[in-house]
Amino acid sequence: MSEEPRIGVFVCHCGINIGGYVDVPDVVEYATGLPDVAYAEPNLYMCSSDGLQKIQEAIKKYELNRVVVASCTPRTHEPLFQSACEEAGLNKYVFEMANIRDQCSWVHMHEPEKATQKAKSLVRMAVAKARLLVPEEEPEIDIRPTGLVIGGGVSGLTSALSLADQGFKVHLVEKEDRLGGTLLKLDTLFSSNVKASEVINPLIKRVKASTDVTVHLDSRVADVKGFIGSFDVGIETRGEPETLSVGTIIVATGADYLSPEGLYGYGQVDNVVTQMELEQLFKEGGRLDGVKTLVMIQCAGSRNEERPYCSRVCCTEAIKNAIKLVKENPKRDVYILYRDLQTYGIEFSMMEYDAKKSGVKLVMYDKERLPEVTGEERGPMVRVYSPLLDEELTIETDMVVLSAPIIPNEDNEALSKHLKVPLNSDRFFMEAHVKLRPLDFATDGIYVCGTAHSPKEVAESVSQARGAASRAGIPMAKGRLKTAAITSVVDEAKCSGCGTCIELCVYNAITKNERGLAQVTSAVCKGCGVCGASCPERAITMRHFTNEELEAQGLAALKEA
Amino acid sequence: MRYALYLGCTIQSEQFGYEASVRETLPRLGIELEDMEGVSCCGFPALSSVSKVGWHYLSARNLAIAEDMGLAVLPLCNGCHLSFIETKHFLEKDPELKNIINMNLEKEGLNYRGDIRIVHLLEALHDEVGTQKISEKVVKPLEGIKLASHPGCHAIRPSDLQKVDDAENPQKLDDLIRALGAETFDYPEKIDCCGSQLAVTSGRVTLRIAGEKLQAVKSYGFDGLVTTCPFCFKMYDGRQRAIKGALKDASLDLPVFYYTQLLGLALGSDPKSLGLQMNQSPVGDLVERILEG
Amino acid sequence: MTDFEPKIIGFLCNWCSYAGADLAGVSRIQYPTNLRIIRVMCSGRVDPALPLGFLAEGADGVMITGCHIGDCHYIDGNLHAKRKYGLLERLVAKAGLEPGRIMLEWVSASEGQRFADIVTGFTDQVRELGPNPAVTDPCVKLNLMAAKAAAEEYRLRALVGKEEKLVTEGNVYGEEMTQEEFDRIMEEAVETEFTRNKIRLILSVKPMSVKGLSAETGIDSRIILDHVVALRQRGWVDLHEVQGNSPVYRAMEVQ
Amino acid sequence: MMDKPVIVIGGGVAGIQASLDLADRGLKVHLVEKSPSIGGVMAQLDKTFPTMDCSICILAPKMIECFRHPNITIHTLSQVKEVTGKEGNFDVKVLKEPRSVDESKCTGCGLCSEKCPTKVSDDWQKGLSERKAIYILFPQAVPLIANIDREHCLYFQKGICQVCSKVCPAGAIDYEQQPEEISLNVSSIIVATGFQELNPSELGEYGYGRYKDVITSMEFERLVCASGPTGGHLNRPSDGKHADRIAFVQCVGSRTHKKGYPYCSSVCCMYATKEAVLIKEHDPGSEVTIFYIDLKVFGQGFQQFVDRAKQHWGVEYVRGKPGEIRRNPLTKDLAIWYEDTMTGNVYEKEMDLVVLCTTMIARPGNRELAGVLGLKLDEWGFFKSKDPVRSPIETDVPGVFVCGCCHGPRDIPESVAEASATAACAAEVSRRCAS
Repeated sequence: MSEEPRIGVFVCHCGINIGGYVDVPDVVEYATGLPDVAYAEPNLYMCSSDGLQKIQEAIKKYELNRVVVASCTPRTHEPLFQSACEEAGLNKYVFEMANIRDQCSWVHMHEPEKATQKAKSLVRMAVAKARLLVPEEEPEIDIRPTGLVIGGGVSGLTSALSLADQGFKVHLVEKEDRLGGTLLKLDTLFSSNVKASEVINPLIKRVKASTDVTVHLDSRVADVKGFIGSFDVGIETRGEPETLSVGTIIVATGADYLSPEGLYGYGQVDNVVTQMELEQLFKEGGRLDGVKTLVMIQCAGSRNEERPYCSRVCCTEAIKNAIKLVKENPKRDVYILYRDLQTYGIEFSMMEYDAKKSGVKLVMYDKERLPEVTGEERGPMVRVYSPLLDEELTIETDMVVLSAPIIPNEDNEALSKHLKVPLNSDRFFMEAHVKLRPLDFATDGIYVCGTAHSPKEVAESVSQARGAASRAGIPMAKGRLKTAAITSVVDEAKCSGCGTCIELCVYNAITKNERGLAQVTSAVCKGCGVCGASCPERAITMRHFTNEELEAQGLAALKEA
Repeated sequence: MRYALYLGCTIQSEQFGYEASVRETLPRLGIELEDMEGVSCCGFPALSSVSKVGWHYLSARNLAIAEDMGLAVLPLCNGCHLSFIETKHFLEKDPELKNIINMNLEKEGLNYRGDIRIVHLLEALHDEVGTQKISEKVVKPLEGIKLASHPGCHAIRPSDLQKVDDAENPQKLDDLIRALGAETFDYPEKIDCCGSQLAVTSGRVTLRIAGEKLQAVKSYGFDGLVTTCPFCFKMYDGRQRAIKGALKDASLDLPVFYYTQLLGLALGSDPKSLGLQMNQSPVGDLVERILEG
Repeated sequence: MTDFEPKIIGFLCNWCSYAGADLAGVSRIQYPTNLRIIRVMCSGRVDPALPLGFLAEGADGVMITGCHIGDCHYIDGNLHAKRKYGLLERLVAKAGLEPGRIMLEWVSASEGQRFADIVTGFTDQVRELGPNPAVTDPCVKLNLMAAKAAAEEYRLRALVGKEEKLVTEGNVYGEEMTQEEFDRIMEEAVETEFTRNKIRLILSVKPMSVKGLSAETGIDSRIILDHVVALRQRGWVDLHEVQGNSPVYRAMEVQ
Repeated sequence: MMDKPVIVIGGGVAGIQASLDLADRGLKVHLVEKSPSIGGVMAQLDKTFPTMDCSICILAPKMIECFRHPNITIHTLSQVKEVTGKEGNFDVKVLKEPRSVDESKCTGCGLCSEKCPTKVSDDWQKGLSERKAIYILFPQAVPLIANIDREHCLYFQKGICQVCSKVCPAGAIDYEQQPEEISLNVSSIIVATGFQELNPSELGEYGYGRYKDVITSMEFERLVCASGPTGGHLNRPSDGKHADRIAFVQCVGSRTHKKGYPYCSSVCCMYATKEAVLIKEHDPGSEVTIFYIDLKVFGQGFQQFVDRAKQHWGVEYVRGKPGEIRRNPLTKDLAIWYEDTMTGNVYEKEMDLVVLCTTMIARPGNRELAGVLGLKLDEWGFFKSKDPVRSPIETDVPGVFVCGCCHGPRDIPESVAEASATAACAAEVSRRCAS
């Protein structure tokens, strides 16, 4: 802003919260004498409608082009005063606050003189910064009202349908030649024992019928360009490249199941199968009639050094199948060898009791003394030490079922590189924040749901898929996205293209332009300023928190009143 | 208040002090006691452990007699009380068994309906008479005397049967002790078993179980132990000398009372009428202290 | 010393520490009035040159506070703050200033009491140290200005910028570097850059010969010569004149 | 914006997330909260597992966002009393209890509570400290507005005092405020009323209520929180002595068919682990033991978190549910009796503090609300969803959705994800109604 700064300073009494300890009139008088301060006044409550009006009148009357309010904390009140300035025709970024309540009068209640001195210097600092403030724009970007969903399993289908129902076009990319994912391999689903087909088929039907969803089978993501609002995603369908222009991306690529080669005789001893294979046997029917004794072994390949995580669904899955087996044939002996039963929540707890009532034998084993499976004439023989009985049980079985864990897709690595989103130590996709942003990536416009993120049962995946659709729907519903003004900007004259900033930015907001120089996508920049503080050439400026502004604040603080 | 008084075996065969103190004190609180004709053992624990039917038959028979009298039954012994409560509970759940039993009862012209009210001594005193009325009648308050409360397992467990007091935190006996002006407080071993049930099978263990509790009670500075169960009383009072031997703890002597004996003293009854001379634990000094007031 | 009131500047991150400071206020927890707070969005934004500049200008202490590790609103900004603070510590040491005049702490939005305690503790600590020598001793001031200049130079900034990655993930060839190796390289670089900037500052006041510089800085004249050569290559220093047979150098204006 | 607003019932983290998702996409939201501030249970937690994030630090910004958001209207001290109509067109009556403080005037300075003469046990601090009869629920409360507890206020009880109105610089005190009925027309309804912890004195077990040093996990959260009653120092409530030996008992009231509830509360094993690690962080010398039946480590990073607690922090895990907690009447020391079921040995261990990890139970208010909304409850009072697998967040009433712990115990990320999901459902509804 070229014209001379004319700063207005407004000092708040906040009743007696400030006025009771800080000599407000004195501060006002002091402010009047500061460089470029054109006007200063006190008010009982700056944040009251009357106070705000006073600011707006003063802006007009004294042709103020900068405003400083000395009152409480900007964390709660800055937006209020900023909008007041905007209403009076000022850009909201020529506003600065001095926190003389929370960080002055309230913490120095016993030393009014010193508190007053401090209040003055806080005002002096704010004015020093205000002199250098310039108006900032909040650039708007367009968001294409089209979503990309990667993965055609229960999560992907649910997300796609929700986005369509929210009124957006959707591209659904599935690597297999048919939709449905893991549920195609399952017979029934806990906790309601509904047929998996009854869950997945209606979804597939709806997606196929939807005019808003374009399905790409046999397709993989080959590369990703752009940022939120305008991603250009290159996919390959049976070698055929195609570019999809979308606004947001949902990762619903699901997961895989471990094939527990060599564990508990799997692949060596006959009739040692996995829960997934058991589901297949259920689907085919018949073949289990001869099975009189069956042992299920939990944590077959998980919760160990190699694969530390718990696969979440196996215990309930095993219990579901065990109940089914004993109800089919009450004479059947069904054992579940477990370490800790992961039957969490209400429904699964109830299933646990149902299993016990139906006579399923739950035997706890110790990680330090794993069960053993050997091939015998009759069938697999299981030896397991039960700490509770303090004895080793020997069980002659007809079949052993291993609860092998859900494992990440091997193509997670590639996809995470294309999307520039991270994987966690288990090689599943890692969300932006474990607690409060479970469906977002740190990168705007890209979201995750279902087992791509971590092992989950169907209901949880369905909820997450709907949730991810909500997250992705937000920017698309708005159509345009007002991006923050407090961002980094690169001075290309200074930039040497060293790439330090690019590595430092967790939001992938900085890229190299065609001349190999850094360029900030302000739509994506979150304004932390790490890049600026690190740029070897000091070529990056932090808008609204420039070195000059911070320096001015500090030097003002060192001057005495 | 009128009750059919059920004494059971243990009391009539050896715990005369309990009966005496009950007959002496309860009427003075307005409780009329009517003796039951032709009652038998309640079946617990000897029979209950070998023949379910036999046990319930005996209990039901006694209850039937009380029903005939048209009174609520007051079994003094925790064991009998539990036996009755359980029989009532099981026969409610098992009408078939109830029929079989009634067919047998018919032979002597008895019939068990199942609407009998079974009242424990603690309930009679705490819930029906009330601590208020008791403390009003006290003439020799047991001031400055610290008494440990031992309600006994069968009075409070199993918790899901209608029992006398909270299984985890029984307080009625404590209230009753305080009503006499004495002092009492919770102690960790309060709801521990006396061990008498093991007496037959493993005597030494019994003595240790009972002994450790007595030692603990002593260590907390109690002057005596109070109960309403003849089984427990037998352990702590009758076998205290044996316990001393078993634990090789010569200093282990603790006065043990039936609640009704202390109640009597507080109401001003003559110690003899309360059968105190029959207590085998060293109650003498404490009784002196009370009498001197 | 008793009536000495230190001037302390604090950089607080907007999301945790600044909120923690507000909570101290809301909870009416009292602490000394010496602190002057500068709000930044993230502790990782604090360029070491800023604190050094303030120390050169006479601040008695500078504190930096951010979110606890793991809580950073910008995911890992505070990790970078930690790296930058490492450089700050080295340069403060080089400048011969007491390490106790700077501090980096993590304060969450719920730690009002902790914030107050930290401020109180730091204020007492700085009060103990007494006034910033830079105010009275031009050498210290010169050192601090040299340190600030060094912190603004490419080499140290590039190193610190890459530190986190180098010691956690390794370089582009995937070679991970131990913290020790890195520290060694860093220490050497700091020494060099500090000295060169100091020489340059001295020469910008008045031209001098290598011998003169050696006397002024107390550094062996051969080492000074190496630096002068390097500075000439950078175009920061040039020959001013030749007195007798010893060349006298002057600092060039750097745009 | 032509679209009708959406009503969100419950201002905990789930309700907040649902509101923000909807408001951010441009729909108007009415966020109804029955307490004086939004924030819910999460605001009371100290840290969150497994990342040890400071709970209020990550929640407060979202609370403020709700408060500032032009599309969100927060109704505190309010409850939904009547609902008619159907999906796309619900008429909702909300009853707002009087605050006795003018929300437009109060600046949250707290002077009133400072001067108020009446001290009351502070429920928000789990009764571990006292508040005044006029008070701000907690320092980060949103809205940051005082509230008179008429039950205890001298003016409302005895017609005397009125100190608050005398000292209030803003003249915000208004004793005359009356309950207010607000009528809203909304397209859909999101239920996020959350849960409450079981009061273990109902169980009689473990001496809770009798022994001061036997506390619940929520009480522990306040006790260990920097902004809690002890400023985060882990002192025994009985005598203020620092607690060095701490036991956590899992499944208190849970996974039982006797007294209590048959289900697993899903989160206790992990928050106990978190709390154990917190203690170790404060004071590595302390002995911390967690007693469990089955260790529930089913979530992302949970097993690794437990491994770290065991190996790095030396937290002891014992598989076995303690039989009894006893207190020596003379020393007042607690002893915990348990069997280590892995070895079959029985132990008695002295403890300074015993933390009961109690069942997450449904809010009693659910019954009334279910009646108002026409929703079904399960036998424990949680809202029933339409189908446990296919539509976990929809209900039998079209246009009414549930998220978070009001339909069963779950952790924060699950609640947040579900909240977003209900927002999607609501967005779909308003689209259907628009077209």
